[in-house]
Amino acid sequence: MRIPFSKPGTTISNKTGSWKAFRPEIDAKKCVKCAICHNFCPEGIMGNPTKIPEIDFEYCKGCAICEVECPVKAIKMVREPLKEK
Amino acid sequence: MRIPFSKPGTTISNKTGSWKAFRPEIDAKKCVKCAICHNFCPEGIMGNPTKIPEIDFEYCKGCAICEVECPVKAIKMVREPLKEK
Amino acid sequence: MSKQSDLHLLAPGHAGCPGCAPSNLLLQICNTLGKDIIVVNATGCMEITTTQFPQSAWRVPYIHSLFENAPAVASGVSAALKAKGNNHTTVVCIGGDGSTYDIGFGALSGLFERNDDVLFICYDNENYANTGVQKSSATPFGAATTTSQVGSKHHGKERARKPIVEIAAAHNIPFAASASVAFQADLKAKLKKGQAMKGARFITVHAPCCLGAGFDGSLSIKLARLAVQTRLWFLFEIEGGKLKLNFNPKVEKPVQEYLNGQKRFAHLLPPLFEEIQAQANANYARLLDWHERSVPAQKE
Amino acid sequence: MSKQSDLHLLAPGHAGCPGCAPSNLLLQICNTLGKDIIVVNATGCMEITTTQFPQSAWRVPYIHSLFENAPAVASGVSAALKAKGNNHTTVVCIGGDGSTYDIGFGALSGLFERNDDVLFICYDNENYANTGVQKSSATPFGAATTTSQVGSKHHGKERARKPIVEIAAAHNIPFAASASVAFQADLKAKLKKGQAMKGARFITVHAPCCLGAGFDGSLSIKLARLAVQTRLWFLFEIEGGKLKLNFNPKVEKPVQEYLNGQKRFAHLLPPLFEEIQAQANANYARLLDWHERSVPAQKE
Amino acid sequence: MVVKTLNGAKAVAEAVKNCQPDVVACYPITPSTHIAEEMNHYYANGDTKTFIAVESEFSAISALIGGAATGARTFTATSSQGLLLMHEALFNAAGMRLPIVMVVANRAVSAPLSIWNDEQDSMSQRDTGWIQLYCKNNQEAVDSVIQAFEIAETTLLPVMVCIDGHYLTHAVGQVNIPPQSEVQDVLPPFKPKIFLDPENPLSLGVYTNPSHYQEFREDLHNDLLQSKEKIIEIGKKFGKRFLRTYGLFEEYKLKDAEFVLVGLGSVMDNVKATVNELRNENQKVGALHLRCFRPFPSEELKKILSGKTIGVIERDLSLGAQPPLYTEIVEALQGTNTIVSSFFGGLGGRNLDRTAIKVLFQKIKSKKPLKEWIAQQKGDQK
Amino acid sequence: MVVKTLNGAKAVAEAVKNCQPDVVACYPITPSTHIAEEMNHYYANGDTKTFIAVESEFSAISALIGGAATGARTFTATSSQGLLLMHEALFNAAGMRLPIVMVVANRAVSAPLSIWNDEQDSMSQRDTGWIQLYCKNNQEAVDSVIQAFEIAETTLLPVMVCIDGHYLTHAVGQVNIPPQSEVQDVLPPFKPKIFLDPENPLSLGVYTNPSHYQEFREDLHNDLLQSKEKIIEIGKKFGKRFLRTYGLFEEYKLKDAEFVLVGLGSVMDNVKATVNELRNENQKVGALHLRCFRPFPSEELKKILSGKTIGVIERDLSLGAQPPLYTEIVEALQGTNTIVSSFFGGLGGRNLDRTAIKVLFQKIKSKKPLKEWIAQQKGDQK
Amino acid sequence: MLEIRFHGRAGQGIVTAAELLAEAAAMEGKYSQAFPFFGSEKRGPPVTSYCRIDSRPILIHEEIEKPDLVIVAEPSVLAEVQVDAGLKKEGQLIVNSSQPKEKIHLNGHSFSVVNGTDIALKYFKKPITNTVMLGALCKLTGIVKLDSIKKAISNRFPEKIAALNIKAIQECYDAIPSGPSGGF
Amino acid sequence: MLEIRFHGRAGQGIVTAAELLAEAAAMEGKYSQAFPFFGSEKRGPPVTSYCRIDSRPILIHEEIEKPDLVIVAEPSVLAEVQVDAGLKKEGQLIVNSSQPKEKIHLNGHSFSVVNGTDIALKYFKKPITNTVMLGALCKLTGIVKLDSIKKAISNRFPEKIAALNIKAIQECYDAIPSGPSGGF
Ligand SMILES: Cc1ncc(C[n+]2csc(CCOP(=O)(O)OP(=O)(O)O)c2C)c(N)n1
Ligand SMILES: Cc1ncc(C[n+]2csc(CCOP(=O)(O)OP(=O)(O)O)c2C)c(N)n1
Ligand code: SF4
Ligand code: SF4
Ligand code: SF4
Ligand code: SF4
Ligand code: SF4
Ligand code: SF4
Ligand SMILES: [Mg+2]
Ligand SMILES: [Mg+2]
Repeated sequence: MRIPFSKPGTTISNKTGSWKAFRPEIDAKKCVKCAICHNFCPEGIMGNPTKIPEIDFEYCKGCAICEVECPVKAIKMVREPLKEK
Repeated sequence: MRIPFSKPGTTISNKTGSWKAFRPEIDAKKCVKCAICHNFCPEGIMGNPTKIPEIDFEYCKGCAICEVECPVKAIKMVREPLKEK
Repeated sequence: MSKQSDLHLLAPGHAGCPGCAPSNLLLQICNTLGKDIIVVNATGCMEITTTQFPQSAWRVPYIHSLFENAPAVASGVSAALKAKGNNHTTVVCIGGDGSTYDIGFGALSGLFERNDDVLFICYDNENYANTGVQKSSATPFGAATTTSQVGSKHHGKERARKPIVEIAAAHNIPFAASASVAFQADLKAKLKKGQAMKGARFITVHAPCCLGAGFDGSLSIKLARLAVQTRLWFLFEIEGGKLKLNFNPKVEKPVQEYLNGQKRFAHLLPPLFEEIQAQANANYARLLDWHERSVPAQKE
Repeated sequence: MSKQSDLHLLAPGHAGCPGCAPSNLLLQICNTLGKDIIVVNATGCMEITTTQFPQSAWRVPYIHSLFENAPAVASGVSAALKAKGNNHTTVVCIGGDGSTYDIGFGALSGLFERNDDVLFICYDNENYANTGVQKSSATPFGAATTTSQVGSKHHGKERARKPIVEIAAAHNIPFAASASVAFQADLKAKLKKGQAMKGARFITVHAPCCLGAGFDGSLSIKLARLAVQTRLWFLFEIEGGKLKLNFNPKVEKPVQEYLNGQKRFAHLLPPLFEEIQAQANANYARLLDWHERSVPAQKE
Repeated sequence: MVVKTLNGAKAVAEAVKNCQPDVVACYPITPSTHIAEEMNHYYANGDTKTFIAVESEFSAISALIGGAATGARTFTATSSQGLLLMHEALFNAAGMRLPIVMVVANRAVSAPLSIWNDEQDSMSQRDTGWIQLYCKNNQEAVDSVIQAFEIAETTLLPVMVCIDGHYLTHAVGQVNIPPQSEVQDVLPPFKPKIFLDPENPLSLGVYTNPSHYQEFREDLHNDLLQSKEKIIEIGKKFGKRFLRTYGLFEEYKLKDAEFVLVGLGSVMDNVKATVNELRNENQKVGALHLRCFRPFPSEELKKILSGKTIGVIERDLSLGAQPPLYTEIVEALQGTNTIVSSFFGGLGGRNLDRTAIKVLFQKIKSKKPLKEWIAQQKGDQK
Repeated sequence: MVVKTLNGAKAVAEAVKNCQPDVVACYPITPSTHIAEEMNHYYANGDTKTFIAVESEFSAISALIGGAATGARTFTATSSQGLLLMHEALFNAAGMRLPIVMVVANRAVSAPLSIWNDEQDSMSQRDTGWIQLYCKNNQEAVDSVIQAFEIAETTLLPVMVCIDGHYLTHAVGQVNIPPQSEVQDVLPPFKPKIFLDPENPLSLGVYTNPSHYQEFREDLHNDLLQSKEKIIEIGKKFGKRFLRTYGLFEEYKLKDAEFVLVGLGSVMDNVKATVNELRNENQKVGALHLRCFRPFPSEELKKILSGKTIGVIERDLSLGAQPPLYTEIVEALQGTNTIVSSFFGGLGGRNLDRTAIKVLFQKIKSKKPLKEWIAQQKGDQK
Repeated sequence: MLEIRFHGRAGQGIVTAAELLAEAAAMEGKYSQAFPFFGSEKRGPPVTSYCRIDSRPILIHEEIEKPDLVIVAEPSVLAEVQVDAGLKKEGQLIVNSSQPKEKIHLNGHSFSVVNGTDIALKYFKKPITNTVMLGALCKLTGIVKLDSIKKAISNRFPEKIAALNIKAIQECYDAIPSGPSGGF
Repeated sequence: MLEIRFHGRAGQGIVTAAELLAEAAAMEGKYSQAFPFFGSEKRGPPVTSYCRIDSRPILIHEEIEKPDLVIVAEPSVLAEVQVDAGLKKEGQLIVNSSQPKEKIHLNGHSFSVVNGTDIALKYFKKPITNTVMLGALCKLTGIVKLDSIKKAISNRFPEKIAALNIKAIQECYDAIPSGPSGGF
């Protein structure tokens, strides 16, 4: 008896971080820990919102919302290094 | 090829006048030709609205709306004479 | 057109109950709108009583498809007329309250949104009459129907009527109005006005159902009138966000005068009368306020 | 809950586009409402991107049935909880604008009418994104989509957006509100408020779709903010007929600032900009007026 | 057990009430309406917990999808247009493995509109993955609906209990209705393992790509076929407790019968009555009432029908093709050299009485396979 | 005639545009969406007269009911859930004898949700009274949709043109699309006698009591069966003009074939390719593509298939029973001692390639009637 | 098996009459069946209902084409409906009418005439004769006992309405001089 | 029949690339077929598309399992997808990468490396390499002529965009030293 359901939170096995061509780089000195980037990231992967963002690059899709939204321009998108086999 | 449609106005073959147990009787002297009864009759069978009602009893269901609505009480419902075979 | 039975665009011999107000409404609609119309009708009493094969009471072109799709059928009729270059025929869509407020509301809302060229008329008899008197969203607060029964735990309909005209108007359609079968001049004016306009026009017409409400058919028109007088139904129209109250029931007439004669309200006790009176007055106040706010912009 | 990927009630690894604002909205919803919820979701981007077998991004109980029936499914969930004596779990129904404004609107209107205990949230991305960007009733005036194409005869969507909040409020539900993914405090407050209430509560949240509107994903939040600032989206709530404008875009910011970056508006010529500006200003005036009329009765 | 004199709609509703469904959502449509009304009656008096007066049948079935997914026992009733309107959601409910119980009061489908009985409505739902039980009379309706809850809840398949509109729903007669206290003896509470629960979050109703979809369909198909066993088991258990035993079908004077009419629904009571009359004339006739049309018991039917001369009688059709019950019986009996005739009609309330049935028995005696509309009956023309 | 390289959706839309429908109402659903989009494109450029962007498929088909009843040529396209949602209205449209043309881009049905191809969606509409034409490839889709308008409008029956989603709709290739000027040569204008017209008022969509309903169903059924002639006639006429002739089915190396796969839709092109390969190995294999599934051409099939060894291949099933195409073929061939096997699968986008088809040819050589799911293909698992 | 057909007008409770009879019969230990044959009609047109009574369980679900007894609860339907259609040769009719028996032409069948309408009008202010005619049926046929009908009425209706009906049928019962005319 | 598979990421125009190739082939009088294999994906995840080219009409509707040629339009998919799966022994790959050939491990198949991303970024400001890679395909395989691809692009895109794309593919074409490596 096969019931079509999925277990919670199991998308974490999709490493959607591979999608990105650019990745956000944070200038820790500039960051004022406002949590704005944390809150607007569509992936929810920037760590503890009271701290400087610690991005989980396994899932970061490189959308650059964090770069655009950071009020102090502490985030810059840089070309993603190629991981080829 | 049978298409499910009916021809217009063909319900006139249903003599719904047989439904009534009471029929409206009009006191021509009282009638002020206000057309109120004409307009409220659910069957639309009271003739020329500028004239004293001429009810088509073949269709009058005896609902007595005309009696209730007549402003001068020119209409009275009376027991329908029995038409048995 | 000399015989009485030939006088109207809706023939007698239909199967409406003696004293059926919706049947009378159909006559008023046809006579006001004239021959150059196409009627689209949803399943319901007015469909079943007028078009039992091989007969029909209608003397205008008429189509019935299903219970919930009349507005969409009407959109299609309207589009077909447009494609044929016909810009004179009025597409009139007629549904009961069950079809209009409930099962067909999704399609109606779609019609409104597209602003398709259809004059929609709801005959609001406040219940699913055709299937034997179940509650619809138009059934008034407190009324007993077979699906809002009175028992030891529940006592008739527990929600107020769905405010369909306001909802329609909130869609920003050109014309949304409420009328009553008892107020013929007002109704006729609204029908004519609606016919003259383009786009999606909506009129809901209170037309009591003697069978559904449990009163003698002779009282149908009288009760329709009383509903308006007791503020349980209002005559108004909304255009461009402006509301006009076409009849102002200034004097508070107790709601009991309307409720008392009807079996569906027979279980009501005084506290509920008061509740209903309060609702009536609040609705009146709300609409009057809207009316007054709208006045400066109104032509009359 | 230490790893970044474990932080939220919605896991990463879902298939939303880079920069998808609706995806961010889901996070905001889950985090604000907490664990004791049941999510009912209509077919659409947020369904397909989060629950591809054998995976799911959701860490709260979740059900998807069809595109058009989510409100009714939610009514059933709510009734089941009631039957089981559970009076703490919040039933949250989430639909896209296509589901909410269009195909599911009949069911939603039914839910409103019954005042079933459901918090309904629309993620309003202004198009049928999941099927590749067709018009919905939420698509703004002028926007090109694949079913409101720009050609020699027609030029994008020809009707204004369906005024869904006003329509919802006209149903007399306890709470109807409009929010934006860019205004988080306001959104959070509305979610919390809605969660604390009983009955049918409705919130529609503007959450731009970079793919559908044709702009870079990095700009999703910025454009959401601009929509509010240019009066093309409003933050407000309606309770008991009273409207509160939660953010007052006093200064007229030209609509172009919002429209210019988006491919769907690329065909627009100056007269249409003016038309859109006029619509924006009229909407602003209308809502502000309602707000001001409502003020005396408002707590704050 | 209490014998009552009441109509089928009321009898069924009382039985359902005695099963204590958690979520009931109904929309009126003739001839199922009285069931909805009775459910509202129980609700108004606090005898059931919920009654969602939905705005359409689509929402009725959808609410039950939500209810069942939340672990609730669920019920609705509908007919004809209402059932057709549910079509998409019927597939969905089965695919999601939600044990909803629905009574279908069978009625013709539009156009043209008719409120009268035939079985086009439920027969045209035969692909949707629902178990379908057909009842000959109101006693079977009451008993089947009680069994349906357990069948559904143990197989995680939705069950449609089909009863002929008007002929059964509107017919008053004597029915034994097991009271709630006795229903409890046979019907265990519904305790699903997979349901919407904040304590144990799961995601139901997922999307599948080509590598997964078919396996779900295979399982659903196989589980449906497997459910025959449960249907038999529960029918037996019911019989032990209430002395009325049910299975996949009922054989009536079949063993030694040469000529057999096979069908489903209330007409089969008429067929049984006809068999009685013809047996009095020493004719070797018999009947088979197919209670369980889905899953379709091919092998079982093959076993008992092979070699006899069969007439299939049905109140439905597949427009532009052979009627469904007949076609499936032919398939089941292929290779057995059994002669099978098809008789279809009785649509839209047309009477199928003993006189008509006798004609059919007469016809199959020719031992030629016939395919015929059942001829118009005298007295049909109202 | 212009050969273009484009996908099936666009090809079909262009063909439809060339037929100049008066009323088009569409709702998006993968994989039919591109057809709707193209129709909108033509509308945006003034090449067609209307495009109703309805709020649901139920309203799409309903708008066409209104349009066709007003004497307009009507068109829509849909798939899967959208088609299921139309179910009630499909019955209605056929019963009202409205010549609507609809393209179904076939796709699996939910639950679980899948956007991929199979034919469960349209096969489960087989009772609704619609003519159903299935297309092997995009050329057939284009040609069939043009013919569909005349078939519909002369028989007053709605026509569903079924094309496999993705496999056809999304596949780019070479297609001959008769331009509007040439379409006019074969497609006469639609001039119905019965339609909504203030000059000649009639009431359509009436209620019938038991003395009238069945006659309408009988006529509809018979007219559907009769429509085979029109389908053949129009297919021939088309062939005369465009050199591609169509009928109820296509026989492929059938005459001398001993082993034949019967099926419908795009898989039959693969079967033909396989037949070519096996014929090279001197195997006596053949194929029959059933273009016209409704009306079902029983007698015609019996004539040409009797005595051969048949495998029926289908991308659908009737849950809890035997699959529909197979079952109907068995019925058609009963009494002929033809061995018929059933192979079903390819659901939800599962590939059915020549390798898989060779296996089926291999299997039927055993001359035993088999009933099997088509085994999983290598490479299926994405 | 006894088969009884009722004629009346929609809205007059003709279906209820058949059901009450079936319930009364069941109370007396018999098997019974009652069902309507009418459809979309609301109020007004002629309608029919049926009742079967037997000492053995009733298997069939068929219309009654050859009734043993016909009750005509509404005089005006006589002009519209052939009320004796299919009536068995030895079958009977009970007709509600204010006319004398001579004026009623139902050739070939024995029938009784009861002026039910007057009694109904007296008690209900409306010509609703459904229950009244059951009083006549009891007296004229003895198919069921008057008490059983009364009990069935009490079970079904709210107290006040039941009481009124019981008075009305008693009056009708008493107004008929002779006892069962036999045959049932 | 030639069977070609394209790899890339959803949103990068991989389907368009296959279609343009099919159109170009058709312009040269061949028969062709192009189709996608992707579904609910929006932007980002790896996707695949297919193209068949033949001198005879193409009958089959099957996925391509044994391609003759594989185009990898997006370097990062190499880490996620086995791009040479099913590739015929004598089959080839054309891979977009900024890495030198040595760093790319595609054992057992001959492949060429093209730095398409840089060209794409130059012209489109985004790493959308779908058309660029067609330039490489023309140069390296000669399956179709560069002109045919250009014509297909002109037919499909608005003028400006077409012009930009044509420039880009020309640059890519020119950047590749050798002509067709043969075999096609
Ligand atoms: C899909 C569907 N559901 C239910 C019905 C049964 N039905 C027919 S008419 C009707 C009620 C109509 O109510 P309303 O629209 O208020 O019209 P009225 O009968 O009051 O005139 C119902 C429930 C139907 N025909 N189709
Ligand atoms: C009955 C039905 N019709 C159409 C579809 C196809 N469909 C799936 S999602 C969708 C669009 C969803 O739009 P919206 O609700 O705005 O959500 P979004 O995709 O924008 O997230 C459509 C048309 C469907 N699944 N079911
Ligand atoms: S680039 Fe986008 S996904 Fe990555 S951390 Fe920033 S906001 Fe999140
Ligand atoms: S938005 Fe900028 S400043 Fe604020 S937390 Fe993020 S990186 Fe730091
Ligand atoms: S009694 Fe009723 S039907 Fe007769 S004329 Fe008066 S209003 Fe009309
Ligand atoms: S309502 Fe009275 S006064 Fe007026 S026309 Fe009728 S009968 Fe005469
Ligand atoms: S039931 Fe009501 S609406 Fe229907 S015909 Fe009778 S009075 Fe009119
Ligand atoms: S298409 Fe739009 S809504 Fe859908 S995932 Fe992408 S950005 Fe989000
Ligand atoms: Mg109503
Ligand atoms: Mg959307």
